[in-house]
Amino acid sequence: MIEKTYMAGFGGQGIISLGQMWVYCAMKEGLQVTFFPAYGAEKRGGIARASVIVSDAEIASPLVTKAHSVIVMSQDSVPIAEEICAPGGVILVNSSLVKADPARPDARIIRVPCNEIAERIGDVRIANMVMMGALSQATGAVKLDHFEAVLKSFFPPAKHGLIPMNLAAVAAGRKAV
Amino acid sequence: MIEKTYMAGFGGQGIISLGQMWVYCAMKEGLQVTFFPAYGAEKRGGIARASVIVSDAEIASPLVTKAHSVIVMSQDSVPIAEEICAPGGVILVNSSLVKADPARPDARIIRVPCNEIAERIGDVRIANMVMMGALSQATGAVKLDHFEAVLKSFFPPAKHGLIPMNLAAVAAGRKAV
Amino acid sequence: MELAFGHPKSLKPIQTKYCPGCGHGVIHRIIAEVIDEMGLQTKSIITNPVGCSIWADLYFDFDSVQPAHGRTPAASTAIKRMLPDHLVICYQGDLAAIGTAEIIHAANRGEKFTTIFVNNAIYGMTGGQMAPTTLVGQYATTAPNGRDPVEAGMGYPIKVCELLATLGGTKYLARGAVNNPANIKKTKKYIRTALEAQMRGEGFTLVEVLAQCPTNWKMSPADAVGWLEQNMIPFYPLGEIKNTLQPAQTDAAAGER
Amino acid sequence: MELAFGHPKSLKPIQTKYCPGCGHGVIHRIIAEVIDEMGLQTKSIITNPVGCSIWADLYFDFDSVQPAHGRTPAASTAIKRMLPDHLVICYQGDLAAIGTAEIIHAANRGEKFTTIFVNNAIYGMTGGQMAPTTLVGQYATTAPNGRDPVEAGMGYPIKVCELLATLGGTKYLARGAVNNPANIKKTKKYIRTALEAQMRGEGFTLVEVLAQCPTNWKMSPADAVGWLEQNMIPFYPLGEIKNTLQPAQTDAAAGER
Amino acid sequence: MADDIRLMKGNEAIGEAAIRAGCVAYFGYPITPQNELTAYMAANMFPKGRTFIQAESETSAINMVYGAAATGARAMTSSSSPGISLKQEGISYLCGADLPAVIVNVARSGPGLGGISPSQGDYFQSTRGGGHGDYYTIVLAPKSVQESADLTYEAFALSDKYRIPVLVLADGLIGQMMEGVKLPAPIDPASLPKKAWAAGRQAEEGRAPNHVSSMNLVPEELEALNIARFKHYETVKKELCRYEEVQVEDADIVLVAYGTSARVSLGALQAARAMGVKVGLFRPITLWPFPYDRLNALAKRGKRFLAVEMSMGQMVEDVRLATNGQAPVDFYGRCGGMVPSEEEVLAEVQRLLAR
Amino acid sequence: MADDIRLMKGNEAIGEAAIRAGCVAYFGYPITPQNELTAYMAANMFPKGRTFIQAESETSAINMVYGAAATGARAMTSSSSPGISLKQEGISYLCGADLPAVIVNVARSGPGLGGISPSQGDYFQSTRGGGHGDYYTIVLAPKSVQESADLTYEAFALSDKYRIPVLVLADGLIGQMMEGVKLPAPIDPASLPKKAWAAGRQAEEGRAPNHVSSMNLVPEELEALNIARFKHYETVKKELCRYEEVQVEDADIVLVAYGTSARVSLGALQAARAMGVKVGLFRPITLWPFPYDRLNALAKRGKRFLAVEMSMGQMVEDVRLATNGQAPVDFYGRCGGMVPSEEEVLAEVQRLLAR
Amino acid sequence: MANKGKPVIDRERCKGCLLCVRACPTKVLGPDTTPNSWGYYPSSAIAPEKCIACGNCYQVCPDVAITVYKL
Amino acid sequence: MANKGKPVIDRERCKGCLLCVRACPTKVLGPDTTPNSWGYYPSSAIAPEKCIACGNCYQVCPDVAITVYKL
Ligand SMILES: Cc1ncc(C[n+]2csc(CCOP(=O)(O)OP(=O)(O)O)c2C)c(N)n1
Ligand SMILES: Cc1ncc(C[n+]2csc(CCOP(=O)(O)OP(=O)(O)O)c2C)c(N)n1
Ligand code: SF4
Ligand code: SF4
Ligand code: SF4
Ligand code: SF4
Ligand code: SF4
Ligand code: SF4
Ligand SMILES: [Mg+2]
Ligand SMILES: [Mg+2]
Repeated sequence: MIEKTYMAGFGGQGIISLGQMWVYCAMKEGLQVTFFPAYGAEKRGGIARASVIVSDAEIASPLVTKAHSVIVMSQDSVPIAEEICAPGGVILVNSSLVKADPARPDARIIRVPCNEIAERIGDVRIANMVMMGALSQATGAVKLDHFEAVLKSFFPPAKHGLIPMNLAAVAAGRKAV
Repeated sequence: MIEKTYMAGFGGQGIISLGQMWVYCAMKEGLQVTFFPAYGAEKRGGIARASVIVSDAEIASPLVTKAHSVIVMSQDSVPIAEEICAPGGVILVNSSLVKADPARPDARIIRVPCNEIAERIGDVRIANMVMMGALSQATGAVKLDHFEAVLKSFFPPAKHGLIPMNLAAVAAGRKAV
Repeated sequence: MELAFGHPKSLKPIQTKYCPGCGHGVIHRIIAEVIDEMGLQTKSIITNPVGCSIWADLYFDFDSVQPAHGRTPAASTAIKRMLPDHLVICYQGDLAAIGTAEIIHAANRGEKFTTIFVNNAIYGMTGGQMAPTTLVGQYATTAPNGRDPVEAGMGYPIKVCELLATLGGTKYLARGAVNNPANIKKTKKYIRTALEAQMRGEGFTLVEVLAQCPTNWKMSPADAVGWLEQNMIPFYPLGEIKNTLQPAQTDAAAGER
Repeated sequence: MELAFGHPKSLKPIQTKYCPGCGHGVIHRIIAEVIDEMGLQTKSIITNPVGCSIWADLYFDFDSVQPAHGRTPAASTAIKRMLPDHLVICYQGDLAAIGTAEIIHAANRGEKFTTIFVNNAIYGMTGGQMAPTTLVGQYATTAPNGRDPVEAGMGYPIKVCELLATLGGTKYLARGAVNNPANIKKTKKYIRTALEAQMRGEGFTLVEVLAQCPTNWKMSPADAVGWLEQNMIPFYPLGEIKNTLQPAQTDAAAGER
Repeated sequence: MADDIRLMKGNEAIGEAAIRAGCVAYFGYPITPQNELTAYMAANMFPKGRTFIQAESETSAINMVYGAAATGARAMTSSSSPGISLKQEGISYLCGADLPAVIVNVARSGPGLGGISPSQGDYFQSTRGGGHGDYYTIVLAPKSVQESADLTYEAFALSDKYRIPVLVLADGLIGQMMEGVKLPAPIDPASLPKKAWAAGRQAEEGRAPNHVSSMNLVPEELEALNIARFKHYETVKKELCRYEEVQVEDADIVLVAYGTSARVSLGALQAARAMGVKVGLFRPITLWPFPYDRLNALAKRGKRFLAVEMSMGQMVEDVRLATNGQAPVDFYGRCGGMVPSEEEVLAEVQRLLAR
Repeated sequence: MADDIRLMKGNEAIGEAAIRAGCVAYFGYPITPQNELTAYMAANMFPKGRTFIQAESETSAINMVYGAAATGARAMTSSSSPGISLKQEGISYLCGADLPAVIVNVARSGPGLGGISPSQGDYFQSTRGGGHGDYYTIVLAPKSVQESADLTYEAFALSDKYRIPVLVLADGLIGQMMEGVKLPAPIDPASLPKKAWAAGRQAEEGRAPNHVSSMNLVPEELEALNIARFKHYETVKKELCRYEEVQVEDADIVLVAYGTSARVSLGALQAARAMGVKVGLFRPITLWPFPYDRLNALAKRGKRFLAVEMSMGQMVEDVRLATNGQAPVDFYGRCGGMVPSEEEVLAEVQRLLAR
Repeated sequence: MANKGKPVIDRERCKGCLLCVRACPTKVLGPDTTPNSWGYYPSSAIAPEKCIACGNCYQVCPDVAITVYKL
Repeated sequence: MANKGKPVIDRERCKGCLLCVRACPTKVLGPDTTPNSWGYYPSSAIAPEKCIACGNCYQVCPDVAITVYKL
């Protein structure tokens, strides 16, 4: 099993933590992982992208150039998604912000209104976790069984109050697929 | 014609100007020349040496490793002279300071009491010019025809008064051979 | 409807890559205004340094040269020597660390370009490391418990104007800030004085400008400006630190515009 | 017959490669004497710089490290941090040019080694080029008509102690000379004060020593000492330029020995 | 068990590995894309009573390393390409004084200020001595976060053993990427053997003074020192040459690549093999000493080679020197911060094999 | 006539040639064995109204060159080995910004502080980019005082023509030695064509702003710039490769040497020929671009080669790359400031031929 | 003081730092409720009639996004 | 002041700079007439009886070539 995911959005959307959380959970599930982020040189705003791979064998190139799955968090990430998605891959679109879907008829396009769902749960900033739930559901590559444990080690104890909201986001994302 | 000369003494004996004057005159006589000095890293005292070549053809290595002629201005230069003199070469020894001659029975050894001669002419500092006269006489490589002209371009006008003494030194050196 | 305050000509009317609330923007604007007022747009050269203001050449609408990190004073030295009738602006954030030797010696030689030293107490572009001007106790990624001069041996914040003031070649050293309109106007006056002195060939001139870096200070822009006022200005006194320009002309330049 | 003045133990009794009358020799001797007096011969490390005193490791009879030209303050920083109980002496001629950033930042960090800055107003080893401390009008091979700060833009002689005095980390900065017995004794006292402060871990200490370079000044040793007295001492004031050492201990150290 | 595996950035793993290797002195200056390493050392050295200094410049940092190394301490600096250029004089000095030290280059695209994206454009500088004079440093090229940790850890031991500085040549991708990493066991710096040649502790050791220096103004002596050092290099070459091979035995074409481009090449190999195309991979781990002999042996067995680099072609010269005309050597490279894709490399392989 | 021939040190001849080439800006820092050059410029630039600055360091000097070059001025710096190491970042910047400039290295023995005697130990640094990133500079290697003047003079023109910095790689012997030299005709700097890309004089030229920079943070763009630069390098390789051959046609063994070691090799050749031994000499004048093709052609004609260097073996790698296994390549070198003698080289030739 | 003015904000250039809001003595300005195409919530003249054309907003704006007119 | 002393000069270490001669208050010292083996004309005690053991010569000697004894 190897799942190569390309994640694209803009700075501030939590693309980086999405990718990190994904591989962290994958690692806990005994998988090999690589995570390689790419930002613009601007400090604020600008693009945010990540090549993310989980696999049960040694991973060759950490760079995702043909993605089994693509996450599109913003409208301006659509072109890169169209380009990078492997034939028959899956494209998860944050339909809250992306109005025109990627033109890839061969791909499975899943629309998740991440911002709306996140706002409903209580904070638009967990839109990325909604998407992670959707990714897990759509690909099955990472089960996210250890998500709660990961969050506990990730957040300082003072912030453990945020954990339920994150779990809810993932669950909601799962359901949205 | 090629004449490779190795000049050795200690700092302050005018080895460098001896070599420079020699090649300057040679150049005026239409010869090709190279002059390569070597000093110790100390600013005062220490060794002073020069590889000096005059030739009527292009000169290959500017480094003299087998010398047709060797000038020995001080006692501690004797060993290098013994080593560097080509078989059948000529070694000119400043007998004012060198008491034990180089042990090179195959070489022509010429003893010139440069300091005494120079002091007699008026300044011990022209001992080097005495030696140059001797070198010219012994090798015939450079005739020193243009010596006066060279001195004129070398010295600022204020010092032209020193020229006769230098000419005398060369003449005396010539005679001492 | 009469235009009261509008975009200077020497600055391109485009979106910058600087963060919201970043101090560089105002400094760019006032430099451009002074150049417009002096009518020197096509006789100006800016050296944009390595730092967030690496982007300066995208914004200033005149020639530019981009030297190595910290070496803008060396490059500016040569540019001004080659083009003595040009206005040469050495725009810098990094001069108190890797550029220490370069700025001290350019100042000591009395090089006739003008340095605009943007002191935001942090390394902005590289993500918030300690700068030579980081305040004692201030957090930086390389001073994770705050700058500690004694125990951790991190050194004291360096007062660049005061350090340079001891050097013979320095003629005009001033420190402004971009925290509020009054200080911004004063800063602009310092810059104008410096640039005019440069064009008269008087000697080394430098204007240090205290500026906020909301991003790496991890504050909102408004909080950042407040922090600058409460912490930086008390430590880095504003004003003309050294002014040995020819008196007559200084007065003229000092007149309100 | 009682020995009144004799060769210090920490200096090897061998002929040096320095020129006749060179100032380095006396400075070597008084450093060695202080180390002897403090009983630290086998706990001392000297960094011999690139310059005529590159030979220092031949003469001082204890450990030494030879760093790159100008970088002795950086190397000394690390040596002292690694061996805080050792006496680390940063012997330098070159700190005001290529070493500017290194000395300023070591000073600003309050690094706890002692710098002995031999100011002979010239680059000795390389044959008489202008040093940052060359006096105005003084001849050098790279200032063939004398140092000219304004017309030729060669900069002004830099007063190292005064420049460093503005920095927070500096605790003791003094300037001595080796022109006559009285000044030599005073210089030795400064060095002793600095080295004792170092061993107490007080902060950055530096003693600048005005010294003659007869060879590159192209003078006899006696004339060189005279030139130093008439030209250097008036420009570079002797004395303790900055002393913020703990008062009690300073007093003790200042007592005549 | 996955439990002692940590998810870390390459930059952080290098820092932690250095600390575990007993590095007691880190001197650095910020530069992208290695800033996490400097920050990691800032956060973790001081609490352990070790030395962290944000130097005033890269030049100062390398000279601090020189000073610390001269006392026998395990010392380190890190930077990225332009900063490494500023260290060249210092590296030459370290080599001239036979001082151990670890230098990490998380390389970015050049020349000049260039960009901040990953590159392998510093290969020549690393393996041919960007500084002056005759010298080499050991150069280790990790391909993963795990290897970044392992090689950094080992770098200190190798450097001490051979008294040669070790350069860890990574790139921005390796520094920025996160992977799982199992960290090596911490070494107590106090437990490391004392170095007899180091400055300091003369009293305790009761020895004659030690002089750490790279100077010798007597050509005969300096030459003798250089020749001795190069003889020592021969030992290192014999003992240290390290590489990884993947399916070279039956390969029709062998990709030669290190670090990130080796990862990409491995992917291309796997894709090729899946298509029945016999591709092998030769990955030098030590860039100096470069595994000339093994490559030469492969060349003699009739292999052909494709060097894959994130540069305009630098390591390929070593491949040519190794194969010495006995096999065709081709080159495929991307530069300026571009990382080649598996697909591109595969396409290049197919192009070559079809020729 | 001998009358317009001047007796000069190599260092002085370089300085005078630079001035005659229209160099208007010299920035330097003292270092042996090139001090006469800095002193010459100090004495002769200012009276001509040109710029001489004794910079605070070599690093500053190269960045001053960068600034001056950015305005289109003919600018120059000089130093010796350790100082050249300090310039590596700046040289990489010059190349990244496509700025012309002349850099003179009167090389001494290394590594580290080493000694002050002549050496050819900076060949790798010079030809492989001691700085970071993919770039080359043109490298000219004079063998005599005359050629020092000629090549320095030409360096400015080449650098302007190709917008590539030119390194004049001499050594302490060439810098310190005196020979007769006929100096090239002075060029009035004001007569040189303006450079359209330079900063300054915007008003006069009535153009859009010029930006001199080596930065590009977009990998695709930076890659394109690098590829374009390397394409340009191919042109340079075609147009500029320069070498001298002496009696190679009938030679049984060809000495390959540049600069001082080529002079020594010529002496060995003459001695050998006098004994009836057929020795030839191949002297690269441009070290970059290196005359690979010609050497390769000679290799194919069955020559064998002996590279003679004042190093532990650096240029010999280029000879190996050129000959590509088609001819035996041997190496003879001295280092640490030692200059080989004709006798030694001859002995080595005889040893090889006897084998 | 009796000046009357009008601030014109370039919504696309504005990065919503709100330093102009802080600097305005008469509280003319406030954040807009809809983001611009960069995702920033720009400043807007919420009480334009209070503007005295002092230029403070112009002075502090890092993005030169404000033009002030005198009426 | 009433001290009596004796300067002992290491002829081989002395470089003949004569700074000691300049520094001696009682004119004990002067240049020797024969050079040492380095070619330098060393300092020598030409009026040894005048020595007051003040140590000035020792202090200024760059080559630590003088030892001073109290008699
Ligand atoms: C030789 C070198 N070292 C380090 C860097 C990395 N670097 C880029 S910008 C910068 C500092 C930026 O801070 P500052 O100059 O204060 O400007 P700011 O971004 O704060 O405006 C550094 C260290 C570099 N590009 N080159
Ligand atoms: C990087 C580098 N630049 C330049 C030099 C040449 N250099 C050697 S010593 C020296 C200056 C010596 O002067 P100073 O430090 O004043 O010491 P002094 O000889 O006067 O005692 C210089 C420039 C060098 N060795 N390394
Ligand atoms: S990081 Fe700081 S200095 Fe840089 S653009 Fe952002 S706010 Fe401005
Ligand atoms: S050159 Fe000057 S500093 Fe150097 S040893 Fe001679 S007198 Fe001393
Ligand atoms: S001009 Fe003055 S009053 Fe008007 S909006 Fe701006 S700050 Fe407010
Ligand atoms: S100050 Fe400028 S950028 Fe900031 S909110 Fe106001 S108009 Fe927008
Ligand atoms: S001790 Fe005093 S009196 Fe005696 S010789 Fe020396 S200087 Fe003269
Ligand atoms: S001072 Fe010392 S070296 Fe100089 S003459 Fe006197 S004894 Fe000799
Ligand atoms: Mg800053
Ligand atoms: Mg000096």
